[in-house]
Amino acid sequence: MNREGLINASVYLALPVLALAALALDEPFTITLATRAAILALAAVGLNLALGLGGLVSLGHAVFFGLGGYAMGILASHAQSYAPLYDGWFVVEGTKSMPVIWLVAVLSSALAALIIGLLSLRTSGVYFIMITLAFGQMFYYFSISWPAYGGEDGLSIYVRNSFPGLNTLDPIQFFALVFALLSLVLWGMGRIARAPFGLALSAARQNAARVETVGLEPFRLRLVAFVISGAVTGLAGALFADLNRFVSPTMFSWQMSGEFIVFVVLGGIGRLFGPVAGACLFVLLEHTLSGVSEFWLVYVGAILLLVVLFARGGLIGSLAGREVADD
Amino acid sequence: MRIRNMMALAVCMAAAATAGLADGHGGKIKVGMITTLSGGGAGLGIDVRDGFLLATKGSDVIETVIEDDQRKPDIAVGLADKLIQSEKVDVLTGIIWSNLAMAVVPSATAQGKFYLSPNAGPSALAGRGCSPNYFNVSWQNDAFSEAAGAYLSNEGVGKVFLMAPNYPAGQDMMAGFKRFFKGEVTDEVYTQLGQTDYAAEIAQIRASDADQVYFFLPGGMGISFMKQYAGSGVDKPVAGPAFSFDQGILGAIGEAALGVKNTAHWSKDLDVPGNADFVAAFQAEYGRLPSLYAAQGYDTGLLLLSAAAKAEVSDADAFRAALKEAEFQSVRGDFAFADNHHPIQTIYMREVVKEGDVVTNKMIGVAATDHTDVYGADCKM
Amino acid sequence: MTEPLLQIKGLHKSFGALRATDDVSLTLLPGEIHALIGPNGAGKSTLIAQVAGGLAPNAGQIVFDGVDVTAFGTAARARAGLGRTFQISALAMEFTVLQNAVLGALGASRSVWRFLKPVMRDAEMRAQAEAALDRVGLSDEAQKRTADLSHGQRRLLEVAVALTLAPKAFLMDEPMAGLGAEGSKRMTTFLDSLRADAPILLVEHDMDAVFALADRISVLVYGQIIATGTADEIRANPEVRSAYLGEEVSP
Amino acid sequence: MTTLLLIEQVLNGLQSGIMLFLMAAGLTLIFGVMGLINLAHGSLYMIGAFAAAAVAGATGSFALALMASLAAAAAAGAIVEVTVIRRLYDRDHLDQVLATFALILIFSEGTRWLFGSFPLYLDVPAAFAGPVTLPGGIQYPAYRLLIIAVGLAVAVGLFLLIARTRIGIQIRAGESDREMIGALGVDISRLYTIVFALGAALAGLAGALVGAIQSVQVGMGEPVLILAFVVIVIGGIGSIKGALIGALLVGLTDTLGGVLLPLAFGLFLDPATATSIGSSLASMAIYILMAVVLIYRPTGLYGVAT
Repeated sequence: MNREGLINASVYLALPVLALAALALDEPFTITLATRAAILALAAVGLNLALGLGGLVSLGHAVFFGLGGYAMGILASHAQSYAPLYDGWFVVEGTKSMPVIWLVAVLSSALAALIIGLLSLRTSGVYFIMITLAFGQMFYYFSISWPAYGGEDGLSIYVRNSFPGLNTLDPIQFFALVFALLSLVLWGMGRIARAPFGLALSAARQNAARVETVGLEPFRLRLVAFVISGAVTGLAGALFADLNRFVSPTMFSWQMSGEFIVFVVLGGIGRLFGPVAGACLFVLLEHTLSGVSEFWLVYVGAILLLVVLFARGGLIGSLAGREVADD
Repeated sequence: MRIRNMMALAVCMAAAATAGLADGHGGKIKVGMITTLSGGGAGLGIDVRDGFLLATKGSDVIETVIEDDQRKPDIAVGLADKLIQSEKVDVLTGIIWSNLAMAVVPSATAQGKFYLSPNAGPSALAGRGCSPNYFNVSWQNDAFSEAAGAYLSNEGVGKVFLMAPNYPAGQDMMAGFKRFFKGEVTDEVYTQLGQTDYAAEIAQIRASDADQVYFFLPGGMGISFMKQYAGSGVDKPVAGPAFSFDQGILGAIGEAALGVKNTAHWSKDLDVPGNADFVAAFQAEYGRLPSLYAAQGYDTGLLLLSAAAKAEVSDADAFRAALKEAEFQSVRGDFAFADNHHPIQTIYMREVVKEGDVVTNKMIGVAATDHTDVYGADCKM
Repeated sequence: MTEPLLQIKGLHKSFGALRATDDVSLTLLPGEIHALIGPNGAGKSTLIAQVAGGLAPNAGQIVFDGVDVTAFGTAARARAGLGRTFQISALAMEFTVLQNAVLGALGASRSVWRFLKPVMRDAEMRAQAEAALDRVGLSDEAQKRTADLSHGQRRLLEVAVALTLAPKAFLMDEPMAGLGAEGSKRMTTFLDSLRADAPILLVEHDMDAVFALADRISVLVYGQIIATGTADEIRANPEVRSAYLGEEVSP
Repeated sequence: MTTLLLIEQVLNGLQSGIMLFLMAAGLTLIFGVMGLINLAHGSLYMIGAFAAAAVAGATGSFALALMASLAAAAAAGAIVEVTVIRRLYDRDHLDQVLATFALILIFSEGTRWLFGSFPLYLDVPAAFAGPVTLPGGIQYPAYRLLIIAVGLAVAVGLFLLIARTRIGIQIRAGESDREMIGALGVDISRLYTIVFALGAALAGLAGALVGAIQSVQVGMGEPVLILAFVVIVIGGIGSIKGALIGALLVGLTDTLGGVLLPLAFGLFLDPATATSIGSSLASMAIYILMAVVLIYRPTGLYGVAT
């Protein structure tokens, strides 16, 4: 195993080790914290496909995160109140089943990513950053002012949704579920990066003309990457809402999109485990620094600035050095 | 940089060992306060915290852990989990905003914790979503607007122009006003949350037939609106709930706010026992005038002390009953809990005046006596 | 047999008042190297861009291998069998040399929509890529980062990537640019052998190479083709001499 | 709605557009010359407002307050340029976004550290306090007319600066070719510092002018920053003319959308639903405008394709 592999393994194992240690010490909140880090990592892993591999600086990924969250919130609130979601020619009931919610979250965010991608990918550079931001703001303001599902107050779900065979209210079991999903997605992303699609997507980021010249369409590659990326972030949104048992428009806010980018860059852009390291580090900073000072965001700002200016590979990049070899 | 990163990673691995070691606290009450101390709206949270700490200062039964929610619901939920699971608190309090309260309160009370609201009273928690463990020490969201509607009707105001941001609290406020206002609502305008320019709305006000403006624009929105309204030359009288005219905000609006009527359950010149002492003590301790939020934080502290004097928090039923009795000298005067654990209290009308160099509020009358909210009927507990 | 592989008919392209391509018609026959020359600013780049698909003509038609490709984008033309190299190397610089070549093989295989199988372990594509690198003499550099290659090696890699596509025709934009005398000579020999694979439409400034390689030469001046013919015919053409050759090369 | 009210609302839209232009001009100038996306531009706006409030509070003079806002924002801009920003010119947009995002955090919390969490007091100068009557009988706040005048003066000044002066020539040269201007012997790093400080000063001026009729508080820069970005993206990044047109478009859309959409829905829906849907849509209107512009013109109205 090379050096980066070693670092990846320790980053990957840090979360379950932490969670198990917390279980042994009876510190359920630390498990919750690890779950939070794992979910944010999942969202950032999704973004990393578009941002790291595809070079698409999306400042609108909160759209998918929020859609995933609202998929959970809307389905579960209808199940909670026994009011059907749609009662016309046929009846659609709400549900408290996680697999169904995940499916809806993934499909709806993929659909949104398809539409936003079709429109946004016509632009590039700063314009792409800004048009994705614009879509994020549209969803944000819409969710605040639309009264049906709580508006700015959001939706509260009293009991966490269920997964067959597990007690999801037990922190360690919910953590295990989240971590299993994160592992699955990481495995998938690792495969994608090395698959034909990943090679072509990465080439399209480095030189679009090259990709066209070998007969591939960068637009389609990017669109598919954007859709997969949005779907994964949407799944993370559903989990995040379930962790908090609550969903609100802040999940759509541009600061949320910004934070995802921060996770990716903090950990190491384009590296499989970069977003995991970044999210873990961010949650850790948030947890420790906010106890140190009321003005702890100053320190977060300073650390972020230093990483961007002086540690361009992020956490994993600084530890592992430059990426080499093709296989 | 590398060393720093490695250290960070090491800390990440070891965080389990260091997270909160305190546990088991005898006859004491451990209070977890989640409030907004950084970012936008931090002034409100700081006032609630300071008022609460002033009330509980010197008490050897109450131990308070304070956390900053940054006004973000997901952070607030995480902090609630932390306080309940890790700090093992008995009572939660501190949340300023309705949307954060909606995120935290239902699950906290479901886990058997007490929650005392020092601000924010979303209608859901007063009605169908009420809980035996949830006590609102401030107000139900609609209360000030309902009282204002009643007061303006009594004053003979016929036509009114309503304005609020387009979000649930704004819609609730306007609904509350209309519930008690007997005249005609000529216009009802919903602005964007966080809007900073009100030229368009002021033009609408100017063109409207209404002879009174009633608005709810909390925080910076109210400051912007009042300053712009004062410069517009429109002279229709303005009223609103106290949120846009508390001490912290008046300092920023200045004389542009003079003459505005606003409803509140408290004012620093309210002549009830203990209030003058509170104002003086707060000024001595923190060097500024207390706001409405400070008064609510203070009352929350007093309520908790009164219950602690009667019952152990470990005996939840006894402690709940002690809270419900609310035997403390509120700086608002008479204070009691209705069956849905929301306040029965008198709401006053205040007017913004200049006292020396300071722009501040003065009591001008009672808007509603022993006012309570309308949602209690839906509360089954 | 004499059916042209690439046929450009009456191509027009204007930028405002400037007629960059003015009624250009030319053909590329199987097995030939057809060189396009012209002084700076004659509109060669504009013409190449229209043939490759990056720029849409105002009028005219491009027929490739019996199909009207005028409305096709760059990628579609590449899939139709047009292998292009760039004047300034357009390679994925973070990739290894082999990865760049595999990218070409991937484009040719039409199997990009696979998400789980590692592409570098695909024996067939890898073999194609390695064969192409071998032909241009880059086998030893296969594991190097492309950014670390010399300028000349990058030019060769461009050709290798085009080779992996097994194109029906090559479109080469100044492959000799910046190669130096020794490099140009090697490239000339190599292109000469390439003609057996597919015909080449060659845009080139290096007149020695052009006259050594080209079966036919077309001369572009101010957006118009003023002459087409064999090397000898072009050398002898008085119009070409006055407009162009007189200035740059001595015959 | 009467014609007079409609005219007044159009005037309001133009006025809000011009306020946005003050912000957007600096942003687009900095992008045009240095190719830098500066998210911290909103912080410079905030610094201008806080400096003005502090000086107005101490001296009582609004003119001094405006000068203080210019000076403080320009100084902050120059310091940031020299310490941080100049390391970002040859980085990609992602690094620029992140580094300046970090600057927002530092500036916002730093300001709160210095000035506390409560909004500051800054009022309109007495001379401009009331309304004036315009031809046609429209009563309009004098101070807003002042903002329009200052905004137009800045627009004219910028056009003249760029078209007529030596530094303008250097700016234009820098936009078209960075290496070239260095070869001509212009001190690029000094030019960049000056341009950045100029952009910062404009943002600071906007902050002080707007602060007098809005709330001077930490975080006041972010909403206006996003609007300013919408403006320059619609106008085409780097184009001052685009920024002006974009600002007016956004100002008009925002103002008239909020007024007209609820009325329009009121024609065929009941009042409560119309208000609700109309207001929801109005809050999204400028973002829809921006998306539509970018879909039809991927580099904005006056942008140059890259």
